[in-house]
Amino acid sequence: MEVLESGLGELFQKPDVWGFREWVHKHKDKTLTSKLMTEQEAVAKFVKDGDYLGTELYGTVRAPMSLTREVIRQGKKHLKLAGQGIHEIDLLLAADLVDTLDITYIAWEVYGISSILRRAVESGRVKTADWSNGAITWRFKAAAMGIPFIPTLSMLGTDTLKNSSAKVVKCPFTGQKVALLPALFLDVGLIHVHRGDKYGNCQIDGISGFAFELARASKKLIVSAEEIIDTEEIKKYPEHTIIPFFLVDAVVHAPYGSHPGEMCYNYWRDEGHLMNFLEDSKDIVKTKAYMDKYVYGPKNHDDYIKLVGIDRLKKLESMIGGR
Amino acid sequence: MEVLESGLGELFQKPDVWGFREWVHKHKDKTLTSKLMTEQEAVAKFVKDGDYLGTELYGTVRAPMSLTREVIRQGKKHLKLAGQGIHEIDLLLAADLVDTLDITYIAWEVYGISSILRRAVESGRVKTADWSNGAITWRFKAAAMGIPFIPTLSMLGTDTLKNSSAKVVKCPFTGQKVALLPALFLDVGLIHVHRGDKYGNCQIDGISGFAFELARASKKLIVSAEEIIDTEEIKKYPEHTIIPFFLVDAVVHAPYGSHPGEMCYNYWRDEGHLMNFLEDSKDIVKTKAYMDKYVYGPKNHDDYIKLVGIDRLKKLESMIGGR
Amino acid sequence: MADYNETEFLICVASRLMQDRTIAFVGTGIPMLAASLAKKMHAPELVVAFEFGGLGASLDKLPLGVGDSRTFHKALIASGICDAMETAQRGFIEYGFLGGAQIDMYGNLNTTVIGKYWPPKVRLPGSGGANDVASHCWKTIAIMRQHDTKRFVKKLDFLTTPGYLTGPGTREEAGLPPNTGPYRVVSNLGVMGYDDKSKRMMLLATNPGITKEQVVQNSEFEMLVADKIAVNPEPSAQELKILREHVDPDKLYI
Amino acid sequence: MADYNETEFLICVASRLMQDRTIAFVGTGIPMLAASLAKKMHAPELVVAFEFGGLGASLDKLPLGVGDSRTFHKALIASGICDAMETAQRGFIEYGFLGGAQIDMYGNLNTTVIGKYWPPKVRLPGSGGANDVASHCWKTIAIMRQHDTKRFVKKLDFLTTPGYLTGPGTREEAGLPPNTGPYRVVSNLGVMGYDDKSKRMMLLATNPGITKEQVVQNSEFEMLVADKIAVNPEPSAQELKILREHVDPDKLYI
Repeated sequence: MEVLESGLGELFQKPDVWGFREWVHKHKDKTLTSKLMTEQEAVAKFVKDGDYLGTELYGTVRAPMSLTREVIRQGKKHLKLAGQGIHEIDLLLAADLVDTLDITYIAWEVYGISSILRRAVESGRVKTADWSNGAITWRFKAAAMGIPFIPTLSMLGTDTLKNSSAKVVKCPFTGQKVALLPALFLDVGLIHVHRGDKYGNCQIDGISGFAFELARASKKLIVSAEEIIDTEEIKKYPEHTIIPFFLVDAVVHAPYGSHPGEMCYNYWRDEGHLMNFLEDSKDIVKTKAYMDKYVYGPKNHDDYIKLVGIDRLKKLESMIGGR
Repeated sequence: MEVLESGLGELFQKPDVWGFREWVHKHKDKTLTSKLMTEQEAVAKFVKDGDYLGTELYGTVRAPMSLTREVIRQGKKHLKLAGQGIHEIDLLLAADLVDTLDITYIAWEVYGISSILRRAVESGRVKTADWSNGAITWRFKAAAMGIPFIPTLSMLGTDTLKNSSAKVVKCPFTGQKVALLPALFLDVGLIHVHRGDKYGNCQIDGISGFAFELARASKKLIVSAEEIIDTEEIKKYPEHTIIPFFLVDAVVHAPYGSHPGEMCYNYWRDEGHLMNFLEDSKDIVKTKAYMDKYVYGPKNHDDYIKLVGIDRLKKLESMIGGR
Repeated sequence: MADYNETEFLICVASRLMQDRTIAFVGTGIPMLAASLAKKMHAPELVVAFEFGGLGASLDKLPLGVGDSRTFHKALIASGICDAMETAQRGFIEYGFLGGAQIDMYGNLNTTVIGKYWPPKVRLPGSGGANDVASHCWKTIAIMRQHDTKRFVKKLDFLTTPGYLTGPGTREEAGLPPNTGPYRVVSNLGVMGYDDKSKRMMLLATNPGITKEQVVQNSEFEMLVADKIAVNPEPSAQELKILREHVDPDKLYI
Repeated sequence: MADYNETEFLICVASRLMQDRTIAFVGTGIPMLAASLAKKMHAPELVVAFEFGGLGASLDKLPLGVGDSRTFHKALIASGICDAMETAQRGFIEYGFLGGAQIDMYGNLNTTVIGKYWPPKVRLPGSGGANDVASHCWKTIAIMRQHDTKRFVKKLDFLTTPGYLTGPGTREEAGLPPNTGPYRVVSNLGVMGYDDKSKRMMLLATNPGITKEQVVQNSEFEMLVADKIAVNPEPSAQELKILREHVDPDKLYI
């Protein structure tokens, strides 16, 4: 294919379709075996130094926070990340565990830019390549489809394309220019869901963001769930399964697993906690104190829940809207 | 893009992304206006001679049969079709309304090949191009994504590719060969669903086949529904909406709209009716008699229901499995 | 005349640009408030699309982000980011509302870096959905809270999100969909559009008390000025009442 | 020894090839019956995938097609055709079961036309999902009810679905995934595999009363013969009982 233009951004993860196929063929367990385990077991077993890691969420909503805190506690280093994210990426960056970022948006939405991201990237500690939100999700989608690239009309004509690793070609059917996005296969995906069974069949309420795509794009997939349900419930409404068991390596029961973020229909986001963090994050010493208290302090998610306090969590439950 | 190999099949519908965009911009109604109408009104208003038509179904399951019969009654000619289909395509072919077929599979599954297809294609009356099931659905998916083509590893190395209009190129990221499938934008899509509101927000139970893709790939979309529900029901579970209102041009209330096919959780397929048709279809005169009785005879779907008989339909309801 | 602050005025001006019976992509902050206000004023059938998959939400309560539960509360569909972006890519979404740290005379936006790309002087959030929205929506409206020469610049440090790129025909030349592009810019000084022929930004209306000279002086690039400059009506008592009591009663933004 | 017909034997032989704790794509007819029998015999955890989106169904009742409600009754996921095909394209599906009007010595199949492409002498159904299944699954198993020289041919009228194409390395050369391809052929005469080196079809086992010469003579192409030919065990009483009483009690197929 004649390439008209190539983005100059580094391709942090090659779109190795054959490698992914061989990997899942060899390693993925297609049997109905319970994958219930603690977050310590899951992270110890399935996350390695140097892994390319992806988290699925919408801002601070349905974020795999309990899993992220455990990744940090276990000090998994030299991680590559794809983000689209906020609090979980801030924490990983603050812990200095990240080497590269395929970034589309890391900031606090209406509350502005991330001080931690600024320190990490402006110091040259973390390398970046830039993409649009659509583009990075379509990269997951290409991986989920098992193809090496996918075309889009996004990013054309911009520095975003120039600093990505997309390529521009001419469509052989229409003659129009399109950007080709390389598939993004993750070493590890982290997803927090409303409910799943012990095998890893999962349901999500409300919007599903990019859970469908990220789950299918991950070599190893760790799922945390607010609730563990019986497989009979899954079988009753199989059209509600968004992640089938054979994609999943570990299922972690994690009530309030998205705290301090929101979980739709379950609990509202902890605005006070996040505002304090946002303030703390502007200062290196205060960031460290936050990390010590909320990430390194608790030995696991149960401990974290106790630290935050069940009354506070119940209050957040009372603040969430219904249908 | 350097093309290594080009399928020699005719491209019956060009992947005109800009044309589709302009069309939906100009014609699609983005307002919450009732689109409830009879199948006569819907077909008269939205199907034209020469249109490229797509039906969504799984074999004889959740097939838009009431809409198909109306298309035939109104004698819409020179149609182009994409199939993956059985009974509805047999009827359109038997009525001699079809000029070209992007075919992936037209047959009666375990009961064997379609006599009507044989007569239509072997006589040279209907032109064909061949695809795999995956490929034709990915062509809809490309259209649904708004991109001119999508890659796949299907069809490579085969006469199926040679007699399609796919093209083989080298992936600029990995060097591997991939087949590029041209997006398939439909002039008209026909879909039968379990329930929808008057604006066209639709829900489907069980597997969703390629309803998501076909709905989004259609310039004009006619939906028939077993049940018309209140919009408040849609709003309560927005994650169950598979087709949002702004894709839809007409909503037709059609209980038993998939007869003689199945509608999961509603009614089982009418095996007796289909076996008789299958036998009749082997003979031109008997095929015509079937068409006269079941397609041209009833003046609308209500009439058809009366002809089939409510007792028979109630029996089919009793035969369907639950969850 | 009611007393109001600059943010409230900005919201009202943006809100009035939102056309009833269309689909609009809105982001966090002012676009969200403007959409909510529009739905309660002149545009009850405005269909609000959020990039993570919520479409047609009631906006009874103000979302805190583009993916929180309020973005799909009583919505007509709650799907995912691919469906939302692809709906735009297919041409179904009329308006997109954006912001940026810098904008140039062709309406291109920078939300990526100040200084060189890497390591940058200031790392900004990145494109987010902005690049997609501006690539695919028919008309984009940029909201710039602070109109000054550091933000309305001759040359962007980084072109994150496409406007008219380097002038007429260059969007199409790059492969972007025909007949799309920037439509309006709403700033704290006024409302800008684009000259049909040159595709350059042009002042259309000023806020009360603001002169066209102020707008020109606060733009580093040469701002075109329409023959006839309108004055944006101040927020009405009804707009302010709805904005304060119904759109953002908890004072999250205003 | 129980009395049984040829179809029943074919189902039993195919069933025994279905490996427990794997995911298999099955089509209508014999593969479906074989899968149902396997789940009730040696492979209770066989995960059956249907191309329209049902995966992990109970198969308590025999489906009539690859998309009917029985293909997702008490299933673990009911999605759509894209998800099913892409799961295979990503390498998650071990086995695929296929049929065809013609098969050649490299396991390529024809289900499209007899005669030239258009207009053809006989128009067959077309690929359906077969081409996808054979392109993406790790191992494909072809089921041919009638083993004769018109069906086991030197040259296909049309290569619908890829086997080993024209020999070793040609799948990979065409762009198909490495280490995939035809694994077994089950016919009314016996079971064939493929020679590792030449990728040509090779007789592995005959049905009772069938000689290897009969298999060779009923194949138009030169059928390789393994050094040691096994004999397929006849259907056991238990297999027949389950097949007749539980798999297909309504005698839809047998």
